[in-house]
Amino acid sequence: GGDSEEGGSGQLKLGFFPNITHATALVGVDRGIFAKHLGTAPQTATFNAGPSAVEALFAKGVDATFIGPNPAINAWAKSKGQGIRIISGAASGGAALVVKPEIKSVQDLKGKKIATPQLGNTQDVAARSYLKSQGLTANKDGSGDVKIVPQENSQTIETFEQGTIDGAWVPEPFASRLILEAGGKKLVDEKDLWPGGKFVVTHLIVRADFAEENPETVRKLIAATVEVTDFINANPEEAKKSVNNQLTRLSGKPISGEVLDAAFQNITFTTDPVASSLLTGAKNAEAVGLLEPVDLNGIYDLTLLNEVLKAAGKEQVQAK
Amino acid sequence: MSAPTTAAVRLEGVSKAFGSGDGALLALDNVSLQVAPGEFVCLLGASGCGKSTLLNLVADLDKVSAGRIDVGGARVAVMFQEPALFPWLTVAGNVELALRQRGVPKADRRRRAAELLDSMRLSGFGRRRPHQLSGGMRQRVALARALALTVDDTGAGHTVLLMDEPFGALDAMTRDLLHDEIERVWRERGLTVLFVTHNVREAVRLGDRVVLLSSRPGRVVAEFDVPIERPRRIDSAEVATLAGRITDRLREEVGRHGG
Amino acid sequence: MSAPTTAAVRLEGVSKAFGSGDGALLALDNVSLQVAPGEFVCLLGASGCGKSTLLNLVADLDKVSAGRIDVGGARVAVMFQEPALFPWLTVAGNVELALRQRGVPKADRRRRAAELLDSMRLSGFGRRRPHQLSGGMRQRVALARALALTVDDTGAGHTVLLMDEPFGALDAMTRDLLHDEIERVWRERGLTVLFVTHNVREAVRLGDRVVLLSSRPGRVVAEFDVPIERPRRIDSAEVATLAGRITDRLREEVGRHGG
Amino acid sequence: MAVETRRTPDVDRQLAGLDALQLTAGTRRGLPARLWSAAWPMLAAVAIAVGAWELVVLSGWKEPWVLPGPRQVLPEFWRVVTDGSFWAAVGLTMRRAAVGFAVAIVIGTAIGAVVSRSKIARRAFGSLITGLQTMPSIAWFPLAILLFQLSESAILFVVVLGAAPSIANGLIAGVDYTPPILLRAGKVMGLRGLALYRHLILPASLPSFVAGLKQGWAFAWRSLMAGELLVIIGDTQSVGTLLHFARELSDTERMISVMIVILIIGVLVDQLFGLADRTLRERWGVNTETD
Amino acid sequence: MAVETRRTPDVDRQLAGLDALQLTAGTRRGLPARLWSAAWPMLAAVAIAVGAWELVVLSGWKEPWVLPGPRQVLPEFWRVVTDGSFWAAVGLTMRRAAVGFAVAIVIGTAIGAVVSRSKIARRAFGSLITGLQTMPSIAWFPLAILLFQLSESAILFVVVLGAAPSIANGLIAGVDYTPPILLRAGKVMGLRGLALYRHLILPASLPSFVAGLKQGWAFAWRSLMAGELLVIIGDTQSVGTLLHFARELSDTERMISVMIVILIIGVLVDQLFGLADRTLRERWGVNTETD
Ligand SMILES: Nc1ncnc2c1ncn2[C@@H]1O[C@H](COP(=O)(O)OP(=O)(O)OP(=O)(O)O)[C@@H](O)[C@H]1O
Ligand SMILES: Nc1ncnc2c1ncn2[C@@H]1O[C@H](COP(=O)(O)OP(=O)(O)OP(=O)(O)O)[C@@H](O)[C@H]1O
Ligand SMILES: [Mg+2]
Ligand SMILES: [Mg+2]
Repeated sequence: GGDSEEGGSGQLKLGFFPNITHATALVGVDRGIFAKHLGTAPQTATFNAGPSAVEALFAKGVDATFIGPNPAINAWAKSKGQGIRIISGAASGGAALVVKPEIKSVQDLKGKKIATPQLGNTQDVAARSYLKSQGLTANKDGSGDVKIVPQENSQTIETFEQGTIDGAWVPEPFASRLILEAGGKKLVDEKDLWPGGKFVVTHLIVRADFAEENPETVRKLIAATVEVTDFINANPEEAKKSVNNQLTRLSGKPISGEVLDAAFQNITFTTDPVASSLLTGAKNAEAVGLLEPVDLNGIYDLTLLNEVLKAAGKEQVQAK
Repeated sequence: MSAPTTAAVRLEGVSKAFGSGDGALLALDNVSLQVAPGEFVCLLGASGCGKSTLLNLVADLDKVSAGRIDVGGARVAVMFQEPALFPWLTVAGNVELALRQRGVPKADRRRRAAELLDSMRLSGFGRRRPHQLSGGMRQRVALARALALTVDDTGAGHTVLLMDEPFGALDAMTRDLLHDEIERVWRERGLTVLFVTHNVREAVRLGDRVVLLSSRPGRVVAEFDVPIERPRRIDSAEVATLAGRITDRLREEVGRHGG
Repeated sequence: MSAPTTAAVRLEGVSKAFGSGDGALLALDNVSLQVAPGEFVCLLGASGCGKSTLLNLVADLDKVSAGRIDVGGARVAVMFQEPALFPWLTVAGNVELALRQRGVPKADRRRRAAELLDSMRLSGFGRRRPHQLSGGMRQRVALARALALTVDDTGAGHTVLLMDEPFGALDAMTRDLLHDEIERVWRERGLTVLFVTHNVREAVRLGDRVVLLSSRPGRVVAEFDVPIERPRRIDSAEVATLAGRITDRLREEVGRHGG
Repeated sequence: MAVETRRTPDVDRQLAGLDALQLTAGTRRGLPARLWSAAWPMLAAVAIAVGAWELVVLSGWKEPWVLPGPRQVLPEFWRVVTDGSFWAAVGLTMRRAAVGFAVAIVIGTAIGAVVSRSKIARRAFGSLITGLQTMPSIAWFPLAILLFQLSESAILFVVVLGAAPSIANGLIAGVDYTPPILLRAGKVMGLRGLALYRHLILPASLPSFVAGLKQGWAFAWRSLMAGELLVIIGDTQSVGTLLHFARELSDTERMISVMIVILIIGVLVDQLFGLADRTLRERWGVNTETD
Repeated sequence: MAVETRRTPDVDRQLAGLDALQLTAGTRRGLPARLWSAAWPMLAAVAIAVGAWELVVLSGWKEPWVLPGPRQVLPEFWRVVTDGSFWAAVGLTMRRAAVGFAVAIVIGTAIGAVVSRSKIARRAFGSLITGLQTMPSIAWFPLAILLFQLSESAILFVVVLGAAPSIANGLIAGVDYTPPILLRAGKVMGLRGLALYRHLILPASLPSFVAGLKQGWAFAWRSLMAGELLVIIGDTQSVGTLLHFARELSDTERMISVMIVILIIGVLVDQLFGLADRTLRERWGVNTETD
């Protein structure tokens, strides 16, 4: 079906994940902020993983979606820079190395097993470069001083509870859940490794051709995102309620308040996409041999965002 | 019309071999046979001599290894040695399906199937399934089905009826009754019949001609015309005499091959 | 010893009904029969009168609806009306499996199976599969298998052999030879035989006694002792005479039920 | 004489009464008794399984939050099944399964029919069918989204691709093992084309076809569980998402509850297939002689 | 007289020579010719599929990075299959599949044997088998990890749970449709217990059993593709992870390449099953009369 162009003038099709790091989307939908800016409520689609979101974007099933840094880079690389644009940030921070309480220092990790979400993703790269900086080897093939086992985050909770792994470098809410539900201890907060404590965890991407054809819609979407972000930062309690509201409707069960609080504590909601962290992360990954060299020049298109921010009298953001 | 051009079934130098190489088996060797339209021919021969094979070839269910078979566009109805009933249909359903295939309108099928089953002394069994019947009853259903296939309401043409030991599992009394029935149908419909049996008297009782096949490989070794007038009785002296003669010839044949 | 206590097979008031309610069918009604050890009893009756049913009951393959059956711990070998060969085994394999079940050591099986097949005039067919045989040949393999089941190398006891129309698909010559073979095995092994056939002469040729069943439901209506001395010939006058008497009685019976 | 023959077998009718007598110790028992005799072994199996589970938990082998016992799970199970939204989720999933399965039956049967009867088609596609069957659902996701965007059709597509090969394979196996004598009988009767299928090949293949349907259902259901995660349209819940989120939230009690529901649905559907199967066997006279 | 009967059939022997003559126009052709006649329909099907695909791509329906054409994919396919590490991945997966399938055969056959012959076991477990089959692999992951931690055994566990029910169901269906007359023959021959299985029930059920194996293989393979994500040790690759990561990286060319490999493996394995099947049918004399 190629008639999805109609959606450009009419209803925007917006994707996101049922996940705390996507709180911007959850709150925006719950409180009708997107609808307010766009004129009609966006048609939403919920994904469980980056690839589906990218596939849907390419298939014109959605026009814009909140997504993590890795899938965005992949989509950019695969479409040779023609498929997508990052138009705004959404969340930053919120990843940590959580370990068993008996592990007191990084050096204690020698001979232990720690999990990461996926070979070559942000946390995986962060873990490897950090360990390297601490003089510990963690090879791609799972050998070395520290054994890194990539596995799904929900599985990480299971294996950590069972003692099969000794730690995990994971994003929120899994970091908080490992601490609160499985008795883990935060050994490293990823924040501490980045300049200004900021690194991208969620941002908003849009299909390139859609952006070209519907600049007005995209501007409205960005304006809504800015408003939601402000709202979350101004009213965290209400935002949490909205998040839980949406999660319950999707998963049938609310997330525990404790976890929500802890996760919110660690995540910063900001429209700044923290472009530098994306670019540095990609370079690090290339350095460890986990990413084929890719030219990310032009992946950001922040002109509209900066216009909106300027109009609201806020600080503008960088695409570098 | 000369006989060669009017034959309803014509076999010319037909051979049939199964398998190849070491395990090959020559079932029929250079068999030539002609059956005139409306003729009733009985085939006799030892067990395993190739009678069923011959019927299968005529029915075009197998390919000859050599030679030619011609039924001149006639329709072929077959009753196999095994009942080969469709287990998912009732007894009546089996017969009705055959009637359907011969263009009998739906409204008539039930009645005509019941008639056929009646004539096989199977009334009251129409709604049972094949597996609920005795061996002989199943054979009679198969016969009813074969007779249903000789029905020709559209007048489309001649039918050749092939029957492979249709009465093998029947008691003498039932068999005698069915002999009459078969004869009646044959006459009424002007069928050409090729009939395999092991019972020499039966062959004489029914056939216009009796053809003798030798044992492996099957060859036509003798033919007997049956000059006895119809209606015949299987226990009549004439039948017994001719049957005796044929039996002697048959015994000789089987003996030759080391009986 | 009085007869009642030494019977090898004893049926007392046996009834068998199939199904229930409207579609019920009474196949056997109050049948009582005793077969002495070593006796050769032939069962005659119209098609569908319950002969196979009776054999199945004796072989303990079906349960009686009423009455009692006792074979006194004897082993039962059965030849069914259909060949019932195992299609995944060769012809010889089918016979060898039966021999195996009767404790014949592996080394002997091949030889003895070949002997049995030879005696059925099937030499050279041991390595073929059942589907490569003709109908009559399959029946002979089934017979060979049934005879294999009467082998008793361990001397474990008496064997009752049940045969359901074993020669239905055979020509007269082959049948005559097999009559001799069956008689020989029966004598040598002291078997008790219950033999179903539609051929009255055959029954007289083989049996010590001929039992007549009526049509649905099956009841024992007459018994004939066969006083003719062995060896008998099927075409002898004595056999013909007694067979004629029995046939008349049978015809009467079938006629009564509306033939 | 043919007329004479028509008299005999009415005797049977008169016997019906007699039979009824003969059958006093017959096979029919009351419905409750039959239900009970069908149900108790399963109930016993369930009871034993639950007992063993509780024992393992009591043994303290694993912490209760890792392996919850029946006493934790059953209340959760009760909470789950008494929740209206849960039944909406089950309803949605069942609807998808039914539609997908129906489409798969049509497509699978058509493919099976074509492939089984043509040597060329069989050589061309025969092995591809099993090849496609081994393809995990995830491999179809991009194509599903590409073709159908984010619609129910995308999920349906994955389900059909999962189930149709089994159904086709079942039919092909059935056709292959149709006794040749029946095929010959059909040929002699002049059965050809569609009539051949309707009157001979399909009924002859039914047992194997039913087995194929059963497998196809299992494939359909599994593909559906994965496919339901492909995209969540609106904020609808389905069994697939319930299972997924229960695992995401490490909510083992809830996860086991959903598994129990899946198992129950599977068992119920199998009972339906079992019914079809028994009816078939009854009719064909293929009754196993189990003790 | 019995002695006399032993003379006859040697005539057959003498006929062998004659037969050979009769069979000059026989059925055996050279191996190349037979291979070719088996291969061309499949090659034609592949060629048509690839052609259609290229046409769709040329039509410009989707951007090339969304739907790459054969001209993009085939070079990538070539790169993939000429890469040594790829074959290591395939080897690892095949090893897992083979081991899992073997274990599933043993377990499935045992369960099928027990369930098919005992009425009580059938009532207790019969429907559970299909129930288990419908359970998606993901439902077993927590249990697999619980029992086997992060070891190969965990993957094996998921594979076996996927395949064993199909195999059991195949056997059960085969037993159910064993012709009763053969069961009776077996009973008369005194076949009991293990001998009954070895000599009668298993061979009689073989066709259905092979069909069950085929389905079981498909289930095993699908479960394996999911299960291989369970335990990823460093960067050891397997077909499952290759497929997963190709999708994660939105690398459609690579994903299609892996799918082609999966398809080829599936087709090859199906050829093996097909061989078993044809041998069976040959032996049993159940040859379909396809044109
Ligand atoms: N499909 C087959 N494959 C191999 N050999 C076969 C096949 N069908 C028949 N034969 C052989 O051909 C010969 C003739 O068989 P056929 O069935 O025609 O005999 P018949 O005369 O009908 O015997 P019967 O009176 O026993 O039915 C037999 O030796 C048999 O073994
Ligand atoms: N499984 C069954 N279910 C229902 N009815 C049956 C079943 N088996 C046999 N019958 C019926 O029982 C009666 C006797 O059958 P049986 O097979 O014993 O006859 P038979 O004497 O062996 O006949 P034949 O000489 O034709 O083989 C028949 O009327 C048949 O319809
Ligand atoms: Mg024959
Ligand atoms: Mg009988």
